[in-house]
Amino acid sequence: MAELVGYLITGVGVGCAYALLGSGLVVIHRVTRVVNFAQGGFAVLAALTVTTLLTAGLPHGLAESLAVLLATGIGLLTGMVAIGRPGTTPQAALIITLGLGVLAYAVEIFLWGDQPRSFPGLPGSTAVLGARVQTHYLLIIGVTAVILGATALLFARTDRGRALTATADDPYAARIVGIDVARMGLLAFALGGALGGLAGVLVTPVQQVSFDSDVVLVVNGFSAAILGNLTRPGLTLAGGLLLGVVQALVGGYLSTAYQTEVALIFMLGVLILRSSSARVEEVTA
Amino acid sequence: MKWIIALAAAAVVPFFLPPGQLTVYILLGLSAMAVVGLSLLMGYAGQVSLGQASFTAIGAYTAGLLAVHGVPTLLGLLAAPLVAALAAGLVGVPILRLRGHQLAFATLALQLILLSVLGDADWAGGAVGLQGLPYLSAGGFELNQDRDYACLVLAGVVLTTLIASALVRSRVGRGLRALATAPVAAGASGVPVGAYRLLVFAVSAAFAGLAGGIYAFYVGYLAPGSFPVLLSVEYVVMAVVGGLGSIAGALLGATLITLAVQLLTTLATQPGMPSYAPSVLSYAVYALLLIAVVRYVPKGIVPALLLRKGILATLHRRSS
Amino acid sequence: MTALLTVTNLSRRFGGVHALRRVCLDVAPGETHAVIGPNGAGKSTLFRLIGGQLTASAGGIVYDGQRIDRLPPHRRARLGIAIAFQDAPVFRGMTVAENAMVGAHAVTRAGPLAAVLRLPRHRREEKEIRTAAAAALDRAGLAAWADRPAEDLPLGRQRALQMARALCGRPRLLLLDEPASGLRGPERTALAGLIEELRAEGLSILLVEHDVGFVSRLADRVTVLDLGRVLATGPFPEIRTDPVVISAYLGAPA
Amino acid sequence: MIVEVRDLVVHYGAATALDGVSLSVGEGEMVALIGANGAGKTTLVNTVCGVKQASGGRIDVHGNLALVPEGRHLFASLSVDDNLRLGAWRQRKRTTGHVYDLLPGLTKLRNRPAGRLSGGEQQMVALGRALMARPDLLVIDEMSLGLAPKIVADLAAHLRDRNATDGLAVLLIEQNAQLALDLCARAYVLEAGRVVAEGPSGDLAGSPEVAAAYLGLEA
Repeated sequence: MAELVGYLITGVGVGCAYALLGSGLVVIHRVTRVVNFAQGGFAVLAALTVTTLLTAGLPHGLAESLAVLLATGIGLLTGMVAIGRPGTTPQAALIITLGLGVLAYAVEIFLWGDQPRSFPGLPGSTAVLGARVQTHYLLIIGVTAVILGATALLFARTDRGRALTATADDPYAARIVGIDVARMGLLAFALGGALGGLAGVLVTPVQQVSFDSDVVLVVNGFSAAILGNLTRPGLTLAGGLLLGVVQALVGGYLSTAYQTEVALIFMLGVLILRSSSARVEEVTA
Repeated sequence: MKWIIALAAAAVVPFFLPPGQLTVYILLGLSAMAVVGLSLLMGYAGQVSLGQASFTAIGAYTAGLLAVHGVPTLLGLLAAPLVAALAAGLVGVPILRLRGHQLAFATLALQLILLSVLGDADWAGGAVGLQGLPYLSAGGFELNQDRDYACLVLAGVVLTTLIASALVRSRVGRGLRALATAPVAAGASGVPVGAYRLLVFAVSAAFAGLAGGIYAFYVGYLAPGSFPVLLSVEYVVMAVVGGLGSIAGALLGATLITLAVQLLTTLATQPGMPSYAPSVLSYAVYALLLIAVVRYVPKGIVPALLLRKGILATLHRRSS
Repeated sequence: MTALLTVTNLSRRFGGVHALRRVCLDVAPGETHAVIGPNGAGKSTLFRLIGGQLTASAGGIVYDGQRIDRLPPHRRARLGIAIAFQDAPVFRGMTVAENAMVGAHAVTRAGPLAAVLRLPRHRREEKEIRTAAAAALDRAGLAAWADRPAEDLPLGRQRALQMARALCGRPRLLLLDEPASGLRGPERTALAGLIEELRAEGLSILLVEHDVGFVSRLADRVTVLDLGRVLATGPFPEIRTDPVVISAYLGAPA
Repeated sequence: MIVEVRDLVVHYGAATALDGVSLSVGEGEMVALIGANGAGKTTLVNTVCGVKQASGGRIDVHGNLALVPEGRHLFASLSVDDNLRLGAWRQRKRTTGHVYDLLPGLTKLRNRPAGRLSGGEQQMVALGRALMARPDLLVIDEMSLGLAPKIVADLAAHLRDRNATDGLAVLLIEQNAQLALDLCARAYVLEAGRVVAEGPSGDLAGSPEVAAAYLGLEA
């Protein structure tokens, strides 16, 4: 029992990170129709930045915040390169973000080398229902709840959030009412950068990162997001948690070797099921 | 005529290259085969594949495993593209229903799964891989020199190029080119859109599989780490830079990128350079070339050049 | 005479919206049948259901004695149904002649292997396709443009190219989706001339059109669609005096 | 004049969509623009509203302009109320009360997602969204498209009312020429990118140009 609870909590903790990353993908995709391959790179860049800032003597909290801020800026820059040129198709933009992801490799190896790195998170452990779990997992869960809640409020309760949704719904109509569609796209990229950076900062104390961790991170984030068809934040959260928990259970009871496959097969399954139900319309395909 | 000159040049080059450079020549040729296939797929089926290297891996492991079990190496080489095409045919049925980014992730996922399965599979040597593969031999002649493989690779590039261009210029190729830009109208004209997409996916996989088969015998050692996701990304960079759907573009893209990376590696391994310099420089080259081309020459280099030439020719005709 | 195409009780919903409701319609061999109605009446939906770009929610389509409503578009093309689309999607990156040649897909068979191995069959077919395309381009007045990239054609010529591509498949039933929209006087006259010629050759034509002058000149029978329903079917003189039709278009409360 | 368009030329790639169109709408005026499909009506609207670039001619706008686009183009996943608020995106004040007063039918729909409404309800919301911008001129593209005659009559009555009480100017783009000529005092007929007739609605009603653009009155 205690063992199960332990797996569940660590699974939810890691799942939260996937959900944050996936939410970043969702925000960007909803508004711009671009799937941002560099999303995992935001997480890695932020995490590695934290290691440097901590070494430089900055206190916890400040280091993490600055790293997330940096990721936000990187997100904005990514947006400017990917969609800044009018007429760039989502397909072309996807390839550009892929290129930016590789560019991040060069920067990361140059600055931090190619070895995995980590930094300490919230120390100690806490007893939950008889199970002892690292307190840091609870921090991840708490921060994710707050941040995703705030994001939901931004979209539901502010005019800027409504304008983001409006741009996603119908860019033509958004232009008619005077919404600057290009600016909304950049805003979405910045937001995506922040969410990705936060995911990296939160998860690194329990899962070390190296420059090429972004592939696994973005695939997990995408798997979470695809459950909600890359547009629905609630389902993305559910997808992330499901993925984290299943991976933790598989890792705990079967073998850690199968964890990646679980995420991937889950994603492929959802993708293919979705396509067969949604594609009835497009008989020509 | 241009093609004949290029071919003659490519055929003469191996006899003048020092052994170290010959390796570059061979790897370049192997990439070119896979990229010709990928360029067909991305250009004509309008699909982004981030898993092309998985078919190189399937081809390589097919050839390698057959050789380990005593099957004549030539048969193994023939089986490599066939098994890769078969695998593409099988996974293609469900995943080719996906579009754009979904297919990109699905192909990436398939490659990660394949690498992970290979890494755990004792029958494939696990993470250590397959070692001590024999050289390729045919009719009592063993290909045990780099130069032999250079010739073999050249033959492979010529073969894939010929197949690709014959396909593109045929009735089937017209159907493929049509469905790349207007699938609905193509379907209404009698083009079986789904079947053709599957065909081009299988053909592109076969090309990569053939490259993998040759690679297995040339290097004599295979591991999951020989076919990283980054290899797939590298193929995409080559295809996009050269120009999707252009065979000459695929060849040019592969050549340009390989040479650029080679040049930088040589530079980066000079004494005094830090140890990370080669990887940093090669990643930077991939990234910057890819971004620059997609942003400023979205059709790719070769189609852009042809277009320019076409415009100049038209102007010339008008002025005269 | 039995009809070439019979549409029975065809319905199509998009979400909760009924785009078509129990539409019945038939095209006799050699007939030119026009479907008219305002935008949003369901003309395009009907057209796509017959071509196979959409599947029906209910109802059936019989062509030449065979149920076709579950066949994919390319199979319908092989049976002799050709389409010229309204939004004129030409195949970019291909010449005008190549565009027309794609249309021959419906009546040719050489597969990839034949192409790669350059079998005689493939070469023979290529020759036939080339001849057919040249003839079709000639009819559509595009012979002079044959070697130009298709996307360089002005809009009216792109429309004509659609016709040439459709004719290359030697169809028995030609579906034309608003062929005259956006065309100017002379282009319009040329198009009408071509359609009349095809009718004289015995081709069955289903024409979706907005331009009434065009329809009155060409159509043997007219079906009027409004809000997804058939308001009336008959020869044009009957239709234009039908009070139901007039009232629906006038927009006055019925 | 609120809008004055002179010799407007617009291209789509190689195709010429508008070929020297001139048109004007004065304060408090209701003007119709009629023409068949593909005549260039929507291109004209998009160019006047700044969504599409012109390649020649000039457009002068004095005052506030709002568009009710063809096909409604609501923000489908947002509520009716949110749709209205975004109609005032350029304004500082985004309260929706006055629009509910003008279109009381919307009040009971205010929390429904716009994508779930019927065509007629959506057209009403699109009208409300445009009114949120407190425009001097309302441009309405294909108002009657796919709507039942009864609903079209309601919408027409609303417009007449806004025009009479607030002096709202209207540029109505319509395929249904009868409706457009009934509602507006003045009209332009567009054909293949050119204005082929213009004048008071009464004079135009029986003209061959209108008949050609309009089904049911075939000359």
